[in-house]
Amino acid sequence: MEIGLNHYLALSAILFSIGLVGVMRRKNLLLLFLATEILLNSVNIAFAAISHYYGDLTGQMFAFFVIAIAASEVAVGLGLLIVWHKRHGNIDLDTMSTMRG
Amino acid sequence: MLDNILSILIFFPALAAVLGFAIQRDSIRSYGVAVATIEFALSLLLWFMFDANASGMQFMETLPLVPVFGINYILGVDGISVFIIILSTFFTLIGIASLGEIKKVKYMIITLLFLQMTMTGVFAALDAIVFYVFWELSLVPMLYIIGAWGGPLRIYASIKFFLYTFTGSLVMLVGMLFMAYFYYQASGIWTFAILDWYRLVLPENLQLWLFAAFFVGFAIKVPMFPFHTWLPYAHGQAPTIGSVMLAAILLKMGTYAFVRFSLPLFPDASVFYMMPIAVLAIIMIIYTGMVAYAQKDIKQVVAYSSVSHMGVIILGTFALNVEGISGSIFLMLGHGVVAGALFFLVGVIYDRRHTKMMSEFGGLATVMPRYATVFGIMMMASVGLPLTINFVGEFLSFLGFYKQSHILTLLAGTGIIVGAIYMLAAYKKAFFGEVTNEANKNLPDLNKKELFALIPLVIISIWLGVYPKPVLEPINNSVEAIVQLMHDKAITPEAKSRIPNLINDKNSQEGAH
Amino acid sequence: MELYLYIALFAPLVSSLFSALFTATPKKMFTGVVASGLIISALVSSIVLLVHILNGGGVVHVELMTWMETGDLYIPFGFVVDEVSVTMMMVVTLVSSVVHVYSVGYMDHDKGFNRFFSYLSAFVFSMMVLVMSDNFAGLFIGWEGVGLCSWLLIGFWYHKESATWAANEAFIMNRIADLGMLIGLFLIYWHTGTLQYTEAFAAMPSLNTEIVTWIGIFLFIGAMGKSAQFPLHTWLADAMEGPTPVSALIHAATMVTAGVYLVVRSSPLFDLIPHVGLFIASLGAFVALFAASMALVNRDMKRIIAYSTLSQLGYMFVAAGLGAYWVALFHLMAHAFFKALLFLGAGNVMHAMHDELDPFKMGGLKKPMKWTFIMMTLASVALAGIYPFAGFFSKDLILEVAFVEHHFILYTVLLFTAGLTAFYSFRLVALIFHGEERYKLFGVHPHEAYKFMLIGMSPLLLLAIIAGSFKMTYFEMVTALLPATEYHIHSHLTFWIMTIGTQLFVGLSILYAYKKYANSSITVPNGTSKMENSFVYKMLFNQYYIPYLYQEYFVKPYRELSTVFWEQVDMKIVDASVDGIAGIVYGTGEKTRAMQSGNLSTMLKWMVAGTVGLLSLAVVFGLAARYSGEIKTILSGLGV
Amino acid sequence: MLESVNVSLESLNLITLLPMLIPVVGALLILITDLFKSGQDKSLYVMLSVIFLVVDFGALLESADIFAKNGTVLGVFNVMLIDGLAILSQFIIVGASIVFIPLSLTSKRFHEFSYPEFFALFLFMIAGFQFMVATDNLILIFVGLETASLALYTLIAMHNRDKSFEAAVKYFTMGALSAAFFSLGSMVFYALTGSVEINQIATVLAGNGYADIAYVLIAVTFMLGSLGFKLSLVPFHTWAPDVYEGSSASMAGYMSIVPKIAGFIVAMRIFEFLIHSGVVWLEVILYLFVVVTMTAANMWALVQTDVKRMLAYSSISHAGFVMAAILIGTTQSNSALFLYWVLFAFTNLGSFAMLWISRQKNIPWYQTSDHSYNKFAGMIKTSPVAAIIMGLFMLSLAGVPPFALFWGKLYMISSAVNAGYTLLALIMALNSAIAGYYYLKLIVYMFMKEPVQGAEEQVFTNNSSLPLRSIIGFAAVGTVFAFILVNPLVEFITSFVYNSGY
Repeated sequence: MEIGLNHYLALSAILFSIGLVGVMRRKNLLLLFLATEILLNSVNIAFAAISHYYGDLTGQMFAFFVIAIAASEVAVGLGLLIVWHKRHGNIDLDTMSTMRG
Repeated sequence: MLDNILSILIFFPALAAVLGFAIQRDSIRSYGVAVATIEFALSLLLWFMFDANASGMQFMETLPLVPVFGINYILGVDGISVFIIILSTFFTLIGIASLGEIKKVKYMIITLLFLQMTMTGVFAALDAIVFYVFWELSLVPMLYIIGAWGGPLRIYASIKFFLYTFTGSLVMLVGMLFMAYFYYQASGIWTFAILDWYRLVLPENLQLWLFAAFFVGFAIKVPMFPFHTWLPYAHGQAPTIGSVMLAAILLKMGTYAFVRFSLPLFPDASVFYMMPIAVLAIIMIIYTGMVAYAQKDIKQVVAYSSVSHMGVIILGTFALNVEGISGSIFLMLGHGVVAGALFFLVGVIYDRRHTKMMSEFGGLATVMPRYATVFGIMMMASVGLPLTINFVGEFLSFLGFYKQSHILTLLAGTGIIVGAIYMLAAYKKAFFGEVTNEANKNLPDLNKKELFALIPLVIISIWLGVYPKPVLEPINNSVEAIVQLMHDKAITPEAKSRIPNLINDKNSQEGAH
Repeated sequence: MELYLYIALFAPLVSSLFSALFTATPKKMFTGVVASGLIISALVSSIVLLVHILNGGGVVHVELMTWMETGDLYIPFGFVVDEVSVTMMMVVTLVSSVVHVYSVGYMDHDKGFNRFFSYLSAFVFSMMVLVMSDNFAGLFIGWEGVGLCSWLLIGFWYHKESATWAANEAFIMNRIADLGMLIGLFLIYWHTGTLQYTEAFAAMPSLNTEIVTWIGIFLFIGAMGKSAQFPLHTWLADAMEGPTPVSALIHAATMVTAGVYLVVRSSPLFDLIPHVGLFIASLGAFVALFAASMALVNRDMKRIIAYSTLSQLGYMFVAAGLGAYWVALFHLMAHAFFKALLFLGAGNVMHAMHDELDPFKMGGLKKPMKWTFIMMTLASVALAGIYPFAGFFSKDLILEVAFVEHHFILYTVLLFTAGLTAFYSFRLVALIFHGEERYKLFGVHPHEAYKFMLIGMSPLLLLAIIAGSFKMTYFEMVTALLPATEYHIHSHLTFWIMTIGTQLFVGLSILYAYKKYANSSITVPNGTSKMENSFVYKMLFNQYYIPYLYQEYFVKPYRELSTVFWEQVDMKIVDASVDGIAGIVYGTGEKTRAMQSGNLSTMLKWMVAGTVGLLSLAVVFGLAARYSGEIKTILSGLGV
Repeated sequence: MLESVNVSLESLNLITLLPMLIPVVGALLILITDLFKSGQDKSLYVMLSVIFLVVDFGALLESADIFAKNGTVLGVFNVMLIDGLAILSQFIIVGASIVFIPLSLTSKRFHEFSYPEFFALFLFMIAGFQFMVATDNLILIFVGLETASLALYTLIAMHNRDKSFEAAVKYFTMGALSAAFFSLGSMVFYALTGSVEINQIATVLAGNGYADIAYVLIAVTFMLGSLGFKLSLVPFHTWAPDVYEGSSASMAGYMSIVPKIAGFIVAMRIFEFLIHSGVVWLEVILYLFVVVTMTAANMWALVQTDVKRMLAYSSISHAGFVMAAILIGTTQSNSALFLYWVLFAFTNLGSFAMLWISRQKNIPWYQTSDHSYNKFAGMIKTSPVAAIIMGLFMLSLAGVPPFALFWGKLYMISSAVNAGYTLLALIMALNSAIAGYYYLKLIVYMFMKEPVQGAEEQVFTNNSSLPLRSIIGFAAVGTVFAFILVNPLVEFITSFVYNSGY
């Protein structure tokens, strides 16, 4: 069986769904960040595959930019996470609800 | 300078109000009276220069505002609006001059001057958007007056007043935008100028929708049944001066707008909706008249009586003939004077006793004979006794509507009975009988300041009842123009027959002679 | 002549305004004197005008200024002195002059002396406007004006609950009728294009009968209120709460006859609609009997006279309804004189008896009050219609009219009523002036009224006696304007039988009244006698329970309905629905704000849920689009 | 292997990059300045930022001039797209930034302003937004969006309170999810059309007659999710109130204006061609979004107890209102969007600045939060001028004429009317009425209630300084005299929007 575009896309979709579930279910901030990384990378797989399918570099360029942005996101995100941990001693989402209504 | 007299009338009080912030507290009353006197004098000058024989707009001013979108600052007065403007400046003057001892008097006077600006603006505006601007803006000073100087429920009352009217006006705004759009479609020009709109003949179904949209805005302002419930709260909570301005001028905006917008813009819709509106007007007259009878608070009696009288005005307006419309406009003035005076009078006793419950009074005629006399005169004017100002308006309004429907006029006419019932009952409770309440035994009679406010009102209400001509004639001329316009614009045969054709009538009469 | 017209019209106004200046000050004798003087000057002017008319000087017509002018409507302040209005002017100014003079004495001790004259003169002014106007609108001014003055004067003693209540009742009842009148005016205007008498009446014959009928009906409804015809009659008896001179002037001589005046004035109109006229006559006859019956048992001196007034008004309407306008007007005039006299006499008695009104508590007053006794007796004789007093000429004439016009039922009713009239009049006289001096039980020391009051009353006495002799002069004068129908019974025999029969019947009634009430065995009734417990007596005494019915079925329900409207409808439905809408908006916000839980997880879930929701909609739409190209039309059909 | 790339500088049209480069240079300069001499006063950085932004504004004027002469300009491998929308939105972005950044010059000291990084990030963020609007390439949009967002998260967090960290984390996490949605959406578009340029995508889709409508809808869905987050459409709005509350008032005000206009431009570019080609589904969905966002946000704003949070919800509602422009999609509505946003910028600048000057270090007992309503009770007594100005802003937000926002609403509702969206116009009007209540509530507190006992006198102007007062004065004048501005604005905006083909 040859691995075709649809397989990549399916993989991408599955990964994206896993990421979505992770985003919804995780209460730990760090794991939440991981889930968002999965989301972005699932898209990257699709971009690369489609790019290859079309024989066009645009998709891969997009994927590179996504990777770059994901990296900077992690930088900012971890920074926030560390500050939060410093002040509160935990990274639990449920403690983060002083503002509501 | 006199070419811009309307702009001066509008913005002079506003400017004076801004400058008023710099005045010391002790001098603010004199300042307010001075400004209001100048404003009143200017409005009298307006009357003096007004050409009573012309039917069209006078003192027109035009200034582009948002010309791309057809919004221009257009002002002008005709016989319909000029007197309401004078009435408003007059009430501002006597309102400020007779202001009792209240807290934050400086803010009150400044607010009243701003209110004056918006009132003049509404009645002088000949561009729908400019009209709307002043219309909405007038809510703000009133909101503040009720909310800051009112009774215990003042905040509820003021917010209700504001939101209710605001909601209605927004629907009206949508209607105005539609109107402009239809004009644009017909002519390719954006304009909000009312006089341009007058020339547009709309198909009947569009008229019906637009009429309804405008109606919501106007009806809430008037206020027509069943949109009237904000009024008792507003009056009940407002300080005396607030009620006076509200009843005397602000309510007239709604009925004025009917004459200025609804009738000439949508003649067919006016005919179509004539009967339903007349029914509402009759409900206003009778139902609110009865509700007024059930009141225990004398101010509420006057408040509900206002609604009842506004019903007569609406009825006259929708008579769609010269007699009825002239009458309704005259009644706007009449009711302004009379209701204003009655609210002043209620304020007088409230200042002394800090209650408005009729059960607290009784026998006031013995203690305060002058007060009782003035109240009695004004009550009789309110009841619509001939030779008082209200009779002329009521008589003409009913007379006009009788042409359209006998039965409905007969029903509406019961208003003169209902009106007598609640007014006389209230007067009896408050003024007749023995003085039973100790607190009433030594009440001082009217003082000079109060007489200053009331005597002119008494004089006006009798003078214009005996000799309404100087006012009625210009009104008549302008109304004739509007009725003729409506007749010419009307599409449906029913509208053509309901709205009289003045030119042909005159010709045929001359032919007959 | 115009000068006299203006004097007659405006002297009362000046008088009123002058007295009004002193309302807040203590009693000033000169207000009364000045007011009386001014009213007398109006009387003199009226006499001058009368002479002018009698000498064939022609109608005096002035137009003072425009009142209302809009559209096709034109109403001036126009005044006319013609044969009819001059008659009314005479009646009004004469009676009011007498009443003014009388009041100077009567109101002597009252705190509101000055105020009283102000009101009284204002009334005269309104009445003059009413009778002198040359158009319906001006008539309506006077019409409402007398209503106002009547309200002021009935409620003159405003500290009395009953007085203010009666004042309001009178005003409101009149308003009901005024509405009818107003509608009548509207009809006239829209069908003839004017409210001027001459032009409107000229246009009427060309109108279709149905419309004229409606005009007639509505105008008569107006007349019913002012002239207190059934069913709007209750206010008149209650109006006796006012000072007695007021009752004499307003509620006997002038204002209540305004309705008759209106019908007479509109004679060209009512001539066109004899069926309405017949109704008016029938109602008049009914009221004549109805009121007289209530007067039979009443125990309030003034109310008895008031019912008698009501009954006489019924007579006048019979005449007017049958087209004998001049007869109606003649009876109006004659009645004004003797009825005013009767009231003023009653006023003297009240003064003497310290405002006691129950004749059973009087008796034997003829000794201390000789002049009053004479005047009241003569006035009663006139009222009963004994020859040669005024009542004979005017009232018998009405009987003749009914007879000549072949309305025998009306005739019988009126004849019977004439007997009742004689009975209750002399029952009153007998109870007051004859028999035991029962007042002594109550410790009262009666005294005769001031001399000038009695002298003031004398012109009325004179006229009550001799007014009948002016009949022919009067007839010649008014028939210049009114239909000049003479009512002669063709057979001399019938005529004599009728006249003498009537006189005998009346005379017997008087004797019976004397026999029953002038003897010394009369005591103050205490509700135990057999007669007092009979059904008829009770019904009559309670005025056929009509005031009770009105109270129960109009006043109370009105009050209750008002309260329901306010508390239930206005507050709980109309207002509550407005607040309810606001409440729903606010409440929805309050309830759904929980969506913003502040928890990041929830927020993310909302975001995903939103996307998934959109996605599923997209899938549905996509599938639909694949299988049906129509989806666009369907969706756009939704009006999106 | 690769061919050598041959590009002439002419064709690159580097001038198109100039406006974005200026703030970048400015940011670098600030960082370099700090390298040489650290610990300088914040006023230096504020002024540097302002100078660069003013220069940026000048460059935009230049671009506007070019656009007016030559029409739309492409540059840098056709990635940059300088059309009317780009220019107008950049005017708003840069203009708003110029007036917002001096809000840092408070009389009280705040932690974040002592770092030059704050200002550098601020300028980077502006560059990011400028990129976002000045292109129709999804990649560049994505990059610009993320640049700006990441900078913004940091700026919020720099306020250095518990709540601001919480806000930053919330915003950040949801932003990450939104970024994922955006990239997924782009991916599907790319898969369908083989292009990431919006007009290219439009051409291809139109060419095959929307054969794969289901996939297009999936792409649109994710785009909506992402932009809905940025524009705070319900139910993607949940971050907004918390983030507004957690960040400083000046930053909150800024967030209510600038990021959203950038988002609107992107939404306009992506959605309008779809609506115009008759994707009814999108029309329905946008309709729903507009109505739900306006109404629901209004209802929530009604029940708030904190003014800033109320303003947050009100901003959501306003965004929903303006979203209607994209739904309607006529030249007039798109112009109305810009007009509305300019006027909204004035008013919101003013109202958030008012909150900002009343910021206290410690919250007194009678307040439940930084700006709870009863803090403003009786303000007319203690500081009448401030109360009146705040009242003006509230009236303007409520749409009471003749204040600024009324004209925006007028024009927007008129555009709905003219395009036949009668019901929508009515809903918009009625929502303005509902909104009236909560703006009035603040007015009621300020003008009609008595001050809380023991409240300190200067509470309302605690944080005021000359620059802040000047900005507020500027905003107030703009709000009151907006009617003078409206005509030139409408003319200018309409010509730009029309010439860009929208």
